[in-house]
Amino acid sequence: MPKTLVQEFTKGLWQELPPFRLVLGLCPTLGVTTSMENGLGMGIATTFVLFGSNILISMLRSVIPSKVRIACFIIIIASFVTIVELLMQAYTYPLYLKLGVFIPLIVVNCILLGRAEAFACKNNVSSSMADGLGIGIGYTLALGSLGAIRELLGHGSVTVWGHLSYNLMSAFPSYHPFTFMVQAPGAFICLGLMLCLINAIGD
Amino acid sequence: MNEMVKMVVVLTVLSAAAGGVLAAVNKGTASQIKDQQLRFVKGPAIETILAGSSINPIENRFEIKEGDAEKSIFVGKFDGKANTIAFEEFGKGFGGDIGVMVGVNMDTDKLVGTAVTVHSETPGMGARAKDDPSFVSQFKGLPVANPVSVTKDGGQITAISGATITSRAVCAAVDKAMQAYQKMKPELQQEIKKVGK
Amino acid sequence: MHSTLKLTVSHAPFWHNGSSISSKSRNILLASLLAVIPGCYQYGFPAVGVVTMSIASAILWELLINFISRRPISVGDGNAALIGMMLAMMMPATTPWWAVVTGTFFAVVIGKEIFGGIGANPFNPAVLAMTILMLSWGALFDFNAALLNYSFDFKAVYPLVMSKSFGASAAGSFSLMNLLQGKQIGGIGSTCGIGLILGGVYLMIRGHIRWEISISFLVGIFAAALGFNWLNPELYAGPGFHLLTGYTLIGAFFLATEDSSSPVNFIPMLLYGLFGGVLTVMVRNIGAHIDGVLYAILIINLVNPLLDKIRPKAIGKGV
Amino acid sequence: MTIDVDGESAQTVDESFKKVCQAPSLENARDFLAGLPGNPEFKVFFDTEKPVKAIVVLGVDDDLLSTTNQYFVKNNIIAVKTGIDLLCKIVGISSAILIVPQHLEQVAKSSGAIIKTVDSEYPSAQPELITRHILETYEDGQSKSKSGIAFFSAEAVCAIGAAYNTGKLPLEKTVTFVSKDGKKRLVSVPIGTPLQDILNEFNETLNDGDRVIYGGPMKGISVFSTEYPVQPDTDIIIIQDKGQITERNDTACINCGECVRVCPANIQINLLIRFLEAGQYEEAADLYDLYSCIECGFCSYVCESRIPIFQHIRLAKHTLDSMKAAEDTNA
Repeated sequence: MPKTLVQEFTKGLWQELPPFRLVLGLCPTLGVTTSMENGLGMGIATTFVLFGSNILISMLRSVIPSKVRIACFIIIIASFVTIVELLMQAYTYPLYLKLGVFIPLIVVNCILLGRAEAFACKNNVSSSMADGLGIGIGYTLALGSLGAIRELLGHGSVTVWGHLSYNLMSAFPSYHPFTFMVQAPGAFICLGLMLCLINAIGD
Repeated sequence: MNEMVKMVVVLTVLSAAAGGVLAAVNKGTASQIKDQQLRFVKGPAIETILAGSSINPIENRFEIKEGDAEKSIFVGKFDGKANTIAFEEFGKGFGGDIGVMVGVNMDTDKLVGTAVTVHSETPGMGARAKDDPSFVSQFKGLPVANPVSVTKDGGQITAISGATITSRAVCAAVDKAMQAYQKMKPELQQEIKKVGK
Repeated sequence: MHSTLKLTVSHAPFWHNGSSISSKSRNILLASLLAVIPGCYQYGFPAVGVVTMSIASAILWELLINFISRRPISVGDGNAALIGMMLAMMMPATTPWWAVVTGTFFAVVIGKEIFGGIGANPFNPAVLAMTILMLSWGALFDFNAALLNYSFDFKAVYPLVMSKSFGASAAGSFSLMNLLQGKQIGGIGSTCGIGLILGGVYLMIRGHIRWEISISFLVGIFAAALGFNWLNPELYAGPGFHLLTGYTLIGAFFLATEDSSSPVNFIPMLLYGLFGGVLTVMVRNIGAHIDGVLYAILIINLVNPLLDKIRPKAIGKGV
Repeated sequence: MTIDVDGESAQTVDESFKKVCQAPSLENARDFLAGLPGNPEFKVFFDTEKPVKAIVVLGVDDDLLSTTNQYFVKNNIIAVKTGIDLLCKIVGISSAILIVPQHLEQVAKSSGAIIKTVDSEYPSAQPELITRHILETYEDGQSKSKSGIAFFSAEAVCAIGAAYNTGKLPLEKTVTFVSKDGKKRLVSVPIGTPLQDILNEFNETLNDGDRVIYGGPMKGISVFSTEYPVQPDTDIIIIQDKGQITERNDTACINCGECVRVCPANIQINLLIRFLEAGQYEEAADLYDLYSCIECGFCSYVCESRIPIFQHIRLAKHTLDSMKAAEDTNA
């Protein structure tokens, strides 16, 4: 049953929410979500790459020979990642410094290759576009929320691009920041608990 | 056979196209990236050294060839006179190169300040060179003619406790900067006039 | 008459030696009291508060997770209470209530129940929780700062901090007799050497903890401390000091011996304890942390499955 | 003590058997003697793949409380000797090995068989352990019937001897009866006697929830009715009061390791049980030595979590065997 464009878009927001439902792309999910800002930045960068690569791969799907399709996907994805990296260096340098090695690592993010292989090379341009955008936004939201939870518990406050901050200490003055949450093992535990919660909610 | 040819052609074209696009993007963003790097990596150091400058030192910079390397010179303007410059030198630290931004007043030939830009020293030990201003502030006001060194080597700089290697590296970087400054001085005076206008 | 008689039908064997999880938990709790009661006497009412809070919250967390995961209520086996007790034994008496509750959450929920409940935890839950707490709120668990408001008739400095900062001479200023009697500051149930040793010996005799692990852990600490001391007697304190300070004794008798995260065969048990003891002294002497027991136990917990590969061949298998 | 149930001699004379007594052979032993007290097995002699190399007579008992075989060695060594000689003759093996506990070594010497002693502690009298530790010929983790050794209990040997010498098939089974108060009595009852008759004899009354065990406390089976008859291999009958029964449950293994330390077969039961509980029997057999188990029941006896490990193992073996049988018929 063919899905509508809206369905292709919205499936990435819940049914196929990348880190929680597909359990893909966990390396950056664990690595960069020390703050909400980092999570969102990484998510947006991935969304851009996913959106671009999905469109291009979908456009070229009749041209690409199936034997070398992975190589072609990698070339396309890597190009977009490099573009994002350069753009981030040029316009959001502090974020680029924080995300560091995880930006070039978008190339090996399973979500990108996964979507290319499972979706873009089999569907037309418009639905690939909707798919890439939906999955990307879902990924951004997931990373953002994970980052927000970890930052809130670990620092006691959430800061996004210098403002729009919420301070837990203002509501609970005696709150002591739970620094474990912004450390690496905290990422695993937080992600695990969120997975647990999302599975409990179900479809 | 046909498929083989197709594979080769597609891959080649795709790679070439990707290369072309990337080259274009790279070219388009190069100056902006350089700008950003200077602002965010060296910016804080320059700002502490040239605090109170009436012009933006990063925008008002020029390049000078010193030996093989090209140096970026940042210019600060105080009391209407563009007489202070800052540039970066490197010293060998415990965990690799330490970048030190050195500011010199060209009228008095004295250091106006130093600040560490990049380093990979041990947190809590050598990293204090950057975090703790009391160490770098010792350089302020020293004349460029005299070489600097830590007290252990008979100099005038008190080393950071527990981080002699880092302290020596910073001193070496400042020393290098002083020598380079003396060598470059005529050229600098030429260039700085343009900025002063 | 015959037709209405209902006999019990079950499977072999029809005898049992009478051991059970709850009796084991009860015995370990009883043995731990030997160390906790002197601690409570020393630190007064706040210590009693921390212990009761810790045990109660551990039981409540387990009840809650039983309820959420729709599994049979398992607090009856006493394991949750035991975890709460172990955690409280390591904490200073001034630990605030929320830190205790967070600690028991990490011990019972993250440390044990998430892996499938009793017997499935790869790490000792109490050690895991304590490590997380110490990583997060170092200031609360810095014994010197935490116990500042107490006045004792002995030197109120955490011995391991002294040896770390000022070397063996500072460690020598503590008399081993005082350390053994619990005249040192530290966790509620981890300072009274006599109590811990008596409790440990009782448990070893009753077979509730494995003597192989406890003894080899202590031997490991002794040997490693002796080695360091021999290398540089001015910098590194002697074996007696290491055996009686920090979490050494509670670690050897109560923490490293936790069933689920320790090996079961003879040689692996010895290696496990030995490795833990040596690691402890290495962390204390050349590592960045003040006490190495918790990290050492977590690491040996990790190594445990590997160690359990060393095992006798089953009969009929190969030569 | 003898329980005479029918009021007349239970020993029947079988005419056709009387005829073959003149020429005892393996074939007629198989045909006539399978149901003798002590349950002698003659099938092993007809396995062409694994020729029988030795006959082992067990003068020991493989479960706790049971004393049947020791009783025969101690009190009737002549009958044992007669039986062994006869058995050796029909099988064509020069001499048998008699396994006895240490305290019966002197008595056993008069039997003329090769004497080997075992520890009197449980479970060293298990046939598998005897093959491994005493005879040192254990092979490939196979069960006893495939190892080329024929096992007979002392009681069975006596019965075989008696059968050929008298021409009558003996039916008296020697059983240790353990009442609720723990009193042990050695009785001789005809095979097939229902439990109720024995109970009546000893004035033992059963209530709801009590347990009757045929076989020893470690390896027996519990029965559901007082009509259950005495079997050829019922060495012991135990009556347990409701209050003596330890509860079993299905809490998870807590990895205390008691089972591993008592296991005579060196099986890593703490690992094995995790697979058995999950029903992964093939992995258990391939990786965790399921078939090394000699079924002594010690692991369940010491289990702190009170897991029915022994039952899990029996179930696993049974399931695997029936799967294999199904495959064989399909193939």
